[in-house]
Order: sequence, then structure tokens, then C-alpha cells
Amino acid sequence: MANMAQAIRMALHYGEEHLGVTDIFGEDVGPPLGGVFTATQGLKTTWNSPLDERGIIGAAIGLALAGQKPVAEIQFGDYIFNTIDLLKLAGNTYWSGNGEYNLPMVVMTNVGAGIHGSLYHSHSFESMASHIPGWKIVLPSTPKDAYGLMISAIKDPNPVMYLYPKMLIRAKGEELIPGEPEDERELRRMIDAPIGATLYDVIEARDGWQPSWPEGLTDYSIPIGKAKIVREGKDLTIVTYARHVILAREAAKILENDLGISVELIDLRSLYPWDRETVFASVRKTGRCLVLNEDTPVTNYGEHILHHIIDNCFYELVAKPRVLAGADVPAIGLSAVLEEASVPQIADIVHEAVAITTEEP
Amino acid sequence: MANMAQAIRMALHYGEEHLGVTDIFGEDVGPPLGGVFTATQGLKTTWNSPLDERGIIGAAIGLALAGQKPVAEIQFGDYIFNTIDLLKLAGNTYWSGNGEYNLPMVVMTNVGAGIHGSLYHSHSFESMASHIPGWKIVLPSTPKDAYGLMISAIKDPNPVMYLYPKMLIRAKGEELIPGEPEDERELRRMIDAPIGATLYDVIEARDGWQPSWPEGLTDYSIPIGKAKIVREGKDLTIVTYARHVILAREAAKILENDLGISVELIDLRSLYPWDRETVFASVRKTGRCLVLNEDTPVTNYGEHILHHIIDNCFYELVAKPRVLAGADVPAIGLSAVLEEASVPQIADIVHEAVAITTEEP
Amino acid sequence: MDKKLKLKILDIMITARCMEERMAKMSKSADAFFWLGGVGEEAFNVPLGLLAKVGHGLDYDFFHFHYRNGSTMVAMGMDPMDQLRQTHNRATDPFSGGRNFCNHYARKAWNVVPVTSTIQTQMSVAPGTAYAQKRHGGDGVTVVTFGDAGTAEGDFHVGLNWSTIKDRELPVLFICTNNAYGISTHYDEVHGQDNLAQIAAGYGMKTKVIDGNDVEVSYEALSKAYDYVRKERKPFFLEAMVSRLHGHSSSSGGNRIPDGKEPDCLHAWRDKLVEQDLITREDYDRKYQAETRRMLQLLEEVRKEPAPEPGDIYNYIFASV
Amino acid sequence: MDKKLKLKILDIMITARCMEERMAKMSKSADAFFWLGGVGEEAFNVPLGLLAKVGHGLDYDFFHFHYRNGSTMVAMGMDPMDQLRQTHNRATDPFSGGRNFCNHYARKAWNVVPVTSTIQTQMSVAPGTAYAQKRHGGDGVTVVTFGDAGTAEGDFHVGLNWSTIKDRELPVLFICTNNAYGISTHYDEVHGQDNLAQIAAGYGMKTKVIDGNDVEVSYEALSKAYDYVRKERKPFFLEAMVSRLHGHSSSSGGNRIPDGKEPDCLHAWRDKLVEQDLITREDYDRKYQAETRRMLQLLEEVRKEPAPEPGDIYNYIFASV
Ligand SMILES: Cc1ncc(C[n+]2csc(CCOP(=O)(O)OP(=O)(O)O)c2C)c(N)n1
Ligand SMILES: Cc1ncc(C[n+]2csc(CCOP(=O)(O)OP(=O)(O)O)c2C)c(N)n1
Ligand SMILES: [Mg+2]
Ligand SMILES: [Mg+2]
Repeated sequence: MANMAQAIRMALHYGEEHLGVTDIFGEDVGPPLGGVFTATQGLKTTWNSPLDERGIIGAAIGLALAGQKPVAEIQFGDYIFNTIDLLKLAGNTYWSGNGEYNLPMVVMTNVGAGIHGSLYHSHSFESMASHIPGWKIVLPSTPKDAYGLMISAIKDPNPVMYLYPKMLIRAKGEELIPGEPEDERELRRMIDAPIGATLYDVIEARDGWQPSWPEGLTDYSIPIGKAKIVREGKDLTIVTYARHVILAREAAKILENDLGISVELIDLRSLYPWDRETVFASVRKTGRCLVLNEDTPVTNYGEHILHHIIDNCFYELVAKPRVLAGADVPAIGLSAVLEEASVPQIADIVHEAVAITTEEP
Repeated sequence: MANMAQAIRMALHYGEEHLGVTDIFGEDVGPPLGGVFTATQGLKTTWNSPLDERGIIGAAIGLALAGQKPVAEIQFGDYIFNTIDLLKLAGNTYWSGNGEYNLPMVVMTNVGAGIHGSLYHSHSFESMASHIPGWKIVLPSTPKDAYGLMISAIKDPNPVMYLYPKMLIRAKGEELIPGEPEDERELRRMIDAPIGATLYDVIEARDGWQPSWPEGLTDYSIPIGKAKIVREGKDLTIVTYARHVILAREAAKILENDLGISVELIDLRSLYPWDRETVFASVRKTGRCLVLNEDTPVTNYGEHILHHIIDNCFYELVAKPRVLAGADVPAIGLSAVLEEASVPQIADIVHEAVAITTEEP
Repeated sequence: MDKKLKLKILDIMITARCMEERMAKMSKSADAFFWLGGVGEEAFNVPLGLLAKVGHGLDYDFFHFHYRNGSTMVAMGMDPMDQLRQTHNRATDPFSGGRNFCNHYARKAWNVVPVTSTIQTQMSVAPGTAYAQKRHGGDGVTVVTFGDAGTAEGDFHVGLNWSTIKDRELPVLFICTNNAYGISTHYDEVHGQDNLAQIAAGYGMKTKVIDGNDVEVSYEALSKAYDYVRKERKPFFLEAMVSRLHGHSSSSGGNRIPDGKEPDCLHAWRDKLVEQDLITREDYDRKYQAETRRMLQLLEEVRKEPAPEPGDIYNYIFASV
Repeated sequence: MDKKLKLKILDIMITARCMEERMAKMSKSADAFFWLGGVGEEAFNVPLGLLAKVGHGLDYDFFHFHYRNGSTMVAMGMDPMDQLRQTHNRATDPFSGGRNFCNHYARKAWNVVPVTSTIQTQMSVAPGTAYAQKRHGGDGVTVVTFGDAGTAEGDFHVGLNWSTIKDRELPVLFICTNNAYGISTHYDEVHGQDNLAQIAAGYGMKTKVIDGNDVEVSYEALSKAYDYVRKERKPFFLEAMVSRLHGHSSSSGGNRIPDGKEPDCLHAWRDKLVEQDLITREDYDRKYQAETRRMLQLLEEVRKEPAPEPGDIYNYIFASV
């Protein structure tokens, strides 16, 4: 199965061929590297931008104003914070001009910890992103969703923030993407660029290289705003996204097997707009819920979800609903000990889940 | 009584004279203007910076690293969004260096709507600010608090974000600041710079002008993290800050007089850290609460407060707690109609309060 | 410059001036909350609009305007009534539906992208439209205008840098209208260069500094600059020294500055054309009075137009898929 | 340059090189998650450290370092063990307590302000320390170092602009170590100037471009540049063309690049000193091997030191009032 980087690459290829994508650009996005996580290798509209996030977002806005369809990458979500004013402008352009100019642009960047990336390769961005009006925000946890959400992001005539979890970029999927070859070695041979020990070797190895894209790729898409019930359950609803879907799934197994607690696990996939109906239906069913993510806890996106659960399901809750987020600290430390202490781990999820389901009011 | 601009000015003067403030700077902060809202007139350490928010925050960090004590102004909170990465750096400097460098700096800017400022003189910033770790954040609603919080901000050895409500800058206080002359015309004569019809006239009028500072100013300070109970009540707790303290007070009068609903009104004053004990004690008493502000509603600071109220008082709540925030729109429009429709008004507060207090589960 | 053109420019300058003066007055009454604009920049801004290639799409010029380009818009054909609509924040305001400050244009039919209040961000956005134009071919250029103080923002560098990449130079006409002030702060207090073109020149682009109060100088410099960018598909930096005759905005009073402090380009042009016998002083005064009256009449019409409705805040948040 | 100095520089270069090579190796094992550093910049970075005025407070130089200044720190007196501690993210890491990547120094006693991963933000911060120094008097300067690609950030302009304001020029020594790459992107693909000093020159500051692979050239240029800034209290921009001998970082392998692709300044200096009979090749090899061994021994010590504790994440969030 494709990993997430390959899934994104294939979706971008489909976008270039069939959906009018004109520019895929950012730092090291074009040849020879094709992205620090390989997500843009072999594509035909890629180019390398100056090392300048403000210029990247600015150029994306300009390209969209000029009727192009850009996909701009910020190399790490950690480095997007010098562009918030521009992201706000992109989000209010359609509104401020009373409908004169909409901006069909995608900004793609990776988020979250898990790669021992220290302070500046571990940042979450979703809380702040969700506070910027005028953007749709997606955040897949599987390669197949990564493909389907990228297709939707490209098709959308509005600014779409395409976030993806750093830690899952190289994780293989469990489901085939429509059109993807069954044999993953085959896929690698077809679309992964040759490697090399140093940049000089890489350049040499890639001289004249061309990907051979799978023929049968489709416009398989995940609608923006549609969550996925990853597993059904009856005792507790866990609402999460990104790599915490994976961790929560592990926690759910432990809870089921060891403690007989049945967890319903929801992967939001879209953070704005988000799938209120699926979440509320589940919480109404279980009466208990945990909202889970790894961003810092003050004015955290999960608190927004909690607020609306309260607003819509308050009298159906049978136990205090909770938010489990990252620690209230300035950053993620490099040492594995520090990283683990800062980001909710499986044991923490189990612990919270037990607390919620065993709570006596 | 002093207005808020005068209160800030006097506190800054006290800071220059007694608390080691070395630099008060920003766009148009120095002579001839002394700040677009007059808050920095007549001070001795002011200077005009280039029109460059990144440079302003950067210079403040550099000055603090060099052992100075800067107070940097961003002319409007609306224009602080290109500095978020730098604010994050300021907030993590002490932590990232494991205690090597703390940053004694104050960043001061105004927030909120209410002056018919259109898209870019109406922004709230507190939700995003509160998501930046390593900062303390204060936001006064009265001149006296403005004075006392500025004194605390200056004394603090950490980065402090000093926000103040645009709309209340010129509103007079109801209480004397210690050391302030009783006669407000006297105060104006002493510390307000002469005015003029154009910049040329202003420059001429201020040539040689010197303020005469009140002698008796003190280090009267409001501790960071301490809320104020603006009025006591028993049916409903309203937690708010900034200009919504004023609006909520009006709403509370209406609720009391017309409907017999007794509101306990809390002015947070500090947003990080915030006064958990005062809030929780009140909510435990009334069993009902409304968190109120004007920032946009997705991942809103009020949702953070709500989350912790849920976490600490869930089983004591007798009705669904609520958040009333700004409309989910990209910005505030210029037309008064649009502005009013986007920001909670007195009638909206009354409406929510009635809904909460009359709710039948 | 022939006689017809000279008179045409004068006419547009008068219209634009009378429009702005009306707007400044509006801001002192219940008609408007705010004014800022380009009173004192007409000698430069009118030719900027006249020489533009106005239309929709990549074959035409793109405009990333500063908030003092009212007279440019008039020169491009804007009905002053539209500007009064915005100033009076009517629902009929075609640029923002009563949402934005005056001089915040947005007109897709003319490639006028939304003017933003955030100083200098247009410099980071402009390379995007220019990149599309360069790829498209043709002779459309991207025009980006800004003040002197705003060049302190990092975005200034972003625009200059992205436009001068080897073999990827962009067709951008950079226009700095230098009025020597950012609100109350004088140029000399926050800059160390004789002019800003010196910084731009460091990137290897062509530059020129001119007296923007002189119509003929401005027209000629702009013709050459537009031409260069159209043909060479490379950037050009033009800095025009201009006046700020009503101060920064209504926040600082919006009043006419004392006589003699800064040149009035409209009066200078008037006097020149009178001297050249192309117009009499009486003609001018008549025109001026007529335009002043017309603006008031337009305003009276505008006053009858509807304000936005509360529910309008929810329009145009997302374009439909 | 006298013999003693020449040999001293060689010794420091060897130490720094062996330290970094050990670190690169660590990143291929469980000893470290990551390496990046300055292998190939020693000929320039060692003199940069040797000529500095190192101490605490406004009378000394302030340093806003790029993440390739390991050999500068060694030249300033850093114990390589401290760097290994950081690379191995030990609790004993004096710069960040196991929190930050290697080469992310912070040492208040030497005015080394925390190195930040955010490219080029140091350019926006540096004017702050320089402003304090200028006001304080004395001859302390602010040194800010950065790569070539990072100059595309708007912060580049911010630093240059704030340092060149009329009558408020700042004592900043701007150092660009130009290795012709930003990760995988070549200089020519994203710049249009022969060198970055050309841009800086546009601000009216003194600039120089040198071969940073040459110790003597570097030493001399740095002496002059430091001197100028110390005395004139004005900025200087020095651009050093350097090599990147192990590529960008461990993310791109951290392997030694193929022979002959880029000059190795350590080898060049060794060969020169051998040629000048100041050292024999055997001396050099012995030293090199000894330092290589020493680094391994230091690492063995460091391995025994404690990792941070989970609760440590809550240390140093706020300084106490
Ligand atoms: C990013 C940003 N910072 C601050 C402001 C507030 N502001 C509005 S106009 C202005 C001065 C602009 O001066 P200049 O660039 O010279 O243009 P001018 O007004 O003189 O035409 C300032 C500081 C703003 N609009 N945007
Ligand atoms: C603001 C920001 N954007 C992107 C990155 C990711 N990044 C780290 S190093 C680097 C390349 C830097 O190149 P250059 O400035 O030439 O320095 P060099 O590594 O060559 O010394 C990039 C893009 C970052 N650290 N910070
Ligand atoms: Mg100006
Ligand atoms: Mg480089």
C-alpha cells in the first residue's frame, strides 16, 4: 500500500492532469529533492521557491487572484507562523471584496510531533489555523484519506489548508487507493525517485529520471466536512484526528480487551467545517466523550469541539466530558523522555478513558 | 478621572522613573505624536520605530536579551499577526535555553471593535495570543486597572502581552488612580500634549512642550492572574473582560431591573494565567454561566474557560453553560449595521442570560 | 504630450480631487466614519491609471494598490459615485458592500485585486500575479503601489527578491509614492538612504526617482517604466516624491495642511496650462466648482441607497464548490 | 599572522571538525536523533570566534548564531563535551537541557543568545542587542550569522534596514556564510544577484565578499570588519563563500560529499602549513586521530550522564517574579 507521501504525490499528479493545478511550489518542492518528505517528487508543475514563507503564501494568493490553481507547501508547519497575517488575508479576500475574488488555493504543511524533531519540527498548528476564518482545513490520518482529501482540496474554490501528520508521512496504508497498483514495491519503482548518499549523488541518480504514474488514478475524494467512524463502540466516544487516531485505536484495543470498555472512535479528518452530526450522534449514543489531540492546551481546537458538544448534547451527557491535549509547555523537547511527557501517549488515553467511564458523579 | 490612555501613560512614566523601563517604542510612539491613541505622549524613553512589526518585536526581544526593559507597541492589534513566530520565540526563549535567558519585555497593543474601524481596526487577538505559550496576558477594562496591570507587566521578568480595548481608550474611569489629581481638567493640562489641526500644527504646538507629571504616582499594581468581581449576584455568572465588561454590566442592570435575574459579573483582567478560583467559586455558587467575548468563535479563548469550568464544576452546573462570542465571519465590516451584527451587543447578552436562567433541562 | 492629453489629465485630476475633498468632508459628518486618500498624488497617480492596460485576465495589467490610488481608479474609468458609496458604506458599494474603508478597491473586471489595510503585504502577493503573467506571455504587467514608510516591512524585500531571480525575473512595476511620512514619523527618522530606489537597485533592477508633483515628468517616467516592464518582462522600481495635502487620514484631522508646506500638484498643473494658454483660470474654477457640486449631488443620491443588512455579514465567506 | 596563531587555528579547526564528525556519526546511531553543523566552514568560523570579544554584558560582543557555528564556539572556548551533551540530549546539556537540536547554543556568560531553528529571525532580533550596545557605548558589537538561502526571508531586510537608519546606525557585523545551497536548492535557482552583499550594499553599508575557505583571507577580512564595527559603530556585511562537506544535515544523510566537489578548508590549511614547514603531515594526522579518539571518549562519558526527567518539561517556563 502507498504511504502518505506517495498518496499525496499521486493526488497532486491527478490534480495536475485533470483538475487544473498550475503550480506546486515551496522550499525544496521541485527537483532534485521533490520535498523533504518526498511528497512532490516527479510532478510536472513543481518549482523551488526562495526560502521565504511569506513569499510562498503571498505568491499563492497572487497566483489564485490571477486565476491559477496553486498548491503551496510550507516545509514544516513549525515555520508557518510568520505568515498568519497573510493567511488571514487569504481567508478574508472573498469576503472583503464582497465576492469579487475567491481564492482557489491549497496550502499544504505537516504538523505534530513524533519524529524526535525537537522544538521546531514538532509543532501543531491546527488550533491556530482553525481560528483563521475563511479557510477550510483538512487533516488526514491514512494514505487513502490523504489522497481523497487532497482531491477535494484542489477542487474547492476556496483557500484550503491541507495539514498532514509528520509522524505518519511514511506509514503505509491499510487500504488501496483507487488506481494504486496492488504491489507496493511496484509502486515504489514507478513513482519514488532514485536515492543517493549525498545531494550530489541524488542529482546524478535523478538525471533524466521520470516517474511512471499509475494509469488508473481517479478523482476519488473525501468530502470536506465528513468524519469517519474508525470503530464503533457504546461506552465512550473519542473524537480525534491525525496521528492520535492511530494512538486512540491502540488505546481502544487495550480498553476493550483488558477492561471491556467499548470505544467509538471518530477521525474528524476535516477540522473546518467539521462533522457535527457524526460527533453529536455518537456522543448522544455513548453519553461520554473524550476529545483528543496533541496541540498545546490553552485555546485548543479540542476545546472548540467540546464547547459544541456541550452546546448540543449537554443534557445527554452522563459523565463529565474531557479534553486531552498536549502539555502546557512552550515546545516539544528533543529527548524522547521530554517528547513523550509533552504529547498524549496511549497510556494517557487509556487513563482518561477509564476515568470517564468509571466516574461516579 | 483619567482615561485609559492617560492611565497607561502615567504607568509608563512611573515605569521609566522607578522600574527600569529603558525603551518605549513602536510606530508613531515617540514625538511628535506620542501614539495614535496618545498613550505614550511626553514620556522620556519613547522613540519612533520603522513601520515594521517584525522589527519591533525582534528589537524588543534583542533589547530584553541585552538586559534592557523594553515596552514595545504594535500600533493596532490588527497588525500583530505577521509576528506570531517571533512572539512564539519570545515565549519559548527562557525554556529553550533551559533558563539561560529570560525576557523582561512588554508588548502592548489594542484589540477589539467598537470604533467603526472596519476590517483592520477591529480585530481581537486574545484567542490567538493565549495559544502562544510562555506569555502572560493582561487586558484591562478600566483606567485604574490599566495602570495597575501595566505596573505589574513592567515588573514581571517574563514577556507580558498588554492588550487594551480600542473602544475604551478614551473612556474615563470611575475611580481615581493613586496619585492622580482629582480634577481631570488639571490632569489634561498637565500631561496631554497640545493639539493641532494638521501634523504641521501639532509639531509647532508641541515644540518645547513638556508634561508635568503628577507627583504622587505610586507602584499601585494589580497582580497578574487576579480577576475582579464587578458585581455580585446569585443566578448567573458572566465571565468576560475588556469592553464586554461594560456591556455585560449594562445587560446585568437590565436583567436585574426588568427580569429580576441577578448576575455575578467577573472581569478576568488577566487571560493567562487566569483566576480559576474566582471563576469556579462563582460558578459553583450560581450553577449557571456565560463566557462572553467578541473574538471569532472557532477556537475562541472563551472555549478554554468553558472547558475548565466543565472540568471543575461540571456536576455543580444546573443548566447548560454557554459561550457568547463574535460571529463566525472573516472580519468586522465598516457599516455600523455590520459591526453590530458581528459583535455581541447588550441585547444579545440579555438574550443569552435569559435563555440560561430559564432553561428547563 | 499633446494638448488634448494635457487637458484630459487636468480634468481627471479635478474630478479626483473634488471626489476626495468630498470624502474628507464626509468623514467630518455622519456620512462617513473615516477618510484616507491620495490628495496630493494626482499628478502621478492619474498618468499611472491612464497608461495602464485595463481589462480582465492575464493579457491585462494587474493592480495591487496602496490606499491612495483613488485618482488612478478615476483615470481608469471609475465612477466617483462608487467611491462615495464605499465611503458612506452603502450596500451598493461595489468594492466591498459597505464593509471596507474608502480607497479599498476590488474590481475583478479590471484586475484590481482587493486593497488590503495591512501595509506592504501587497509586495508579497504581487509576484504571484506577475508569475502568472510571465508564464502566460503577452505584455500584461503587475503594478504594485506603496508608501515610503511601509517599505520597512520585510514584505518589501520579498517582492523585490522574488522579482529578480535569475532567468525568472518578473514583470512588476514597483511604485513607491514617497510623501516623506508614515503617519507622523518623518522619512529621515526611520531611513538611512537618500531614497528607497537605492535599496531596490541593490537587487539589480532598474530604478528611477522622480518629482511626482510634476505631471509631465510623471507621465514620461511612467510611459518608459511601463514600456520597459511590458517588453523586457523584468521589474522596474519607480519612486515618486509626492505631497500629502490633507495629512495622513481623518484620524489626524483630514484637514488641508498649511499653505506652502508642500506643493499642490493640481495647482501647479493648472498654472502651467493657464500659462500655456490651454485653459483660463476661470475655466478651471468653473470646472472645479462644477465637480464639487457634482460630488455633492452624487452623495445625495448615495445617501438614498440602502445600508447593508445585518445578515449580510454571512455573504461571501466561501465560494460554492 | 604569526606561526603560533596559525597553529592555534589549525588545532581549533581539527577539534571542531572531529567534534562534528563524531556528531554526524552519532546521528546514525542511537546516540542522536539529528545532526547538522558547520563541517566546511571552519576556516572562517574559527577566526570569527577568535577575534570576538567574549564576555557577559554590554561591554562584550553579542552573538546571534546560525546553526553552523560549532567551530566558532570551540574557538571561543566551548568544551566539545557540552556540544556532545546537547547532541545526545542529556539533562547535562548546558545550552538546552536536552531540549534542542545540536548547534543550538545559549550561553549567557558569553552573550551567546539562544540559537533559533527559525531561519533568519535572528536578523530581526539582532538590532535589539546592537541598539543597547550603541547606547551603552564601548566597543561591543553584535554579530549575526546566517546562510545564503535564508536571506530570502523578510527578516533579512529588517536587520539591514534597522541597522542603517540615519544617525542611528547600529554596530552589527552581518555574516553570511554562503554555501550555495539551501537544503537542495541551489543559489542560482532562487537568487538573481552575484552575491548577497550586493543587496546589503544598497542600504549604504560597507560590504565585502571573500573566500571563506581560506583561513588567512578570512582572518584578515574579519579583523578589519570587527574593527570597523567596533570603532565606527556602524554595520558591516561580510559574505564568506564556504563549503558544505557533509551536506545539509542528517536528514539528507549527513554523509561526506564526493571528493573534489567542494574544497575542504581544513585540508587546504593543513597543506599550507605543511608547505610552510610549520607542521608535518604526520603531526597533523596524529592530532587528528587524537582528537577523533578524544571525542569518542567524551561521548562515552556523556553516555553515562542522565537523560532529562519527564517532569523537566515544566522547568523554566516563567522566571519568578
Ligand atoms: C502592517 C501595518 N502596520 C501598521 C499599519 C497602520 N498604518 C496605516 S498607514 C500607516 C503609515 C503608512 O505610511 P506610508 O507607507 O509612508 O504610506 P502613506 O500613508 O504615507 O501613503 C500606518 C503605520 C497598517 N495599516 N498596517
Ligand atoms: C523559517 C524557516 N523555514 C524553513 C526552515 C527549514 N530549513 C532549515 S535549514 C534550511 C535551509 C537553510 O539554507 P541556508 O540559509 O543557505 O543555510 P545553510 O543551511 O546552507 O547553512 C531550511 C529551508 C527553517 N528552519 N526555518
Ligand atoms: Mg508615506
Ligand atoms: Mg546555504
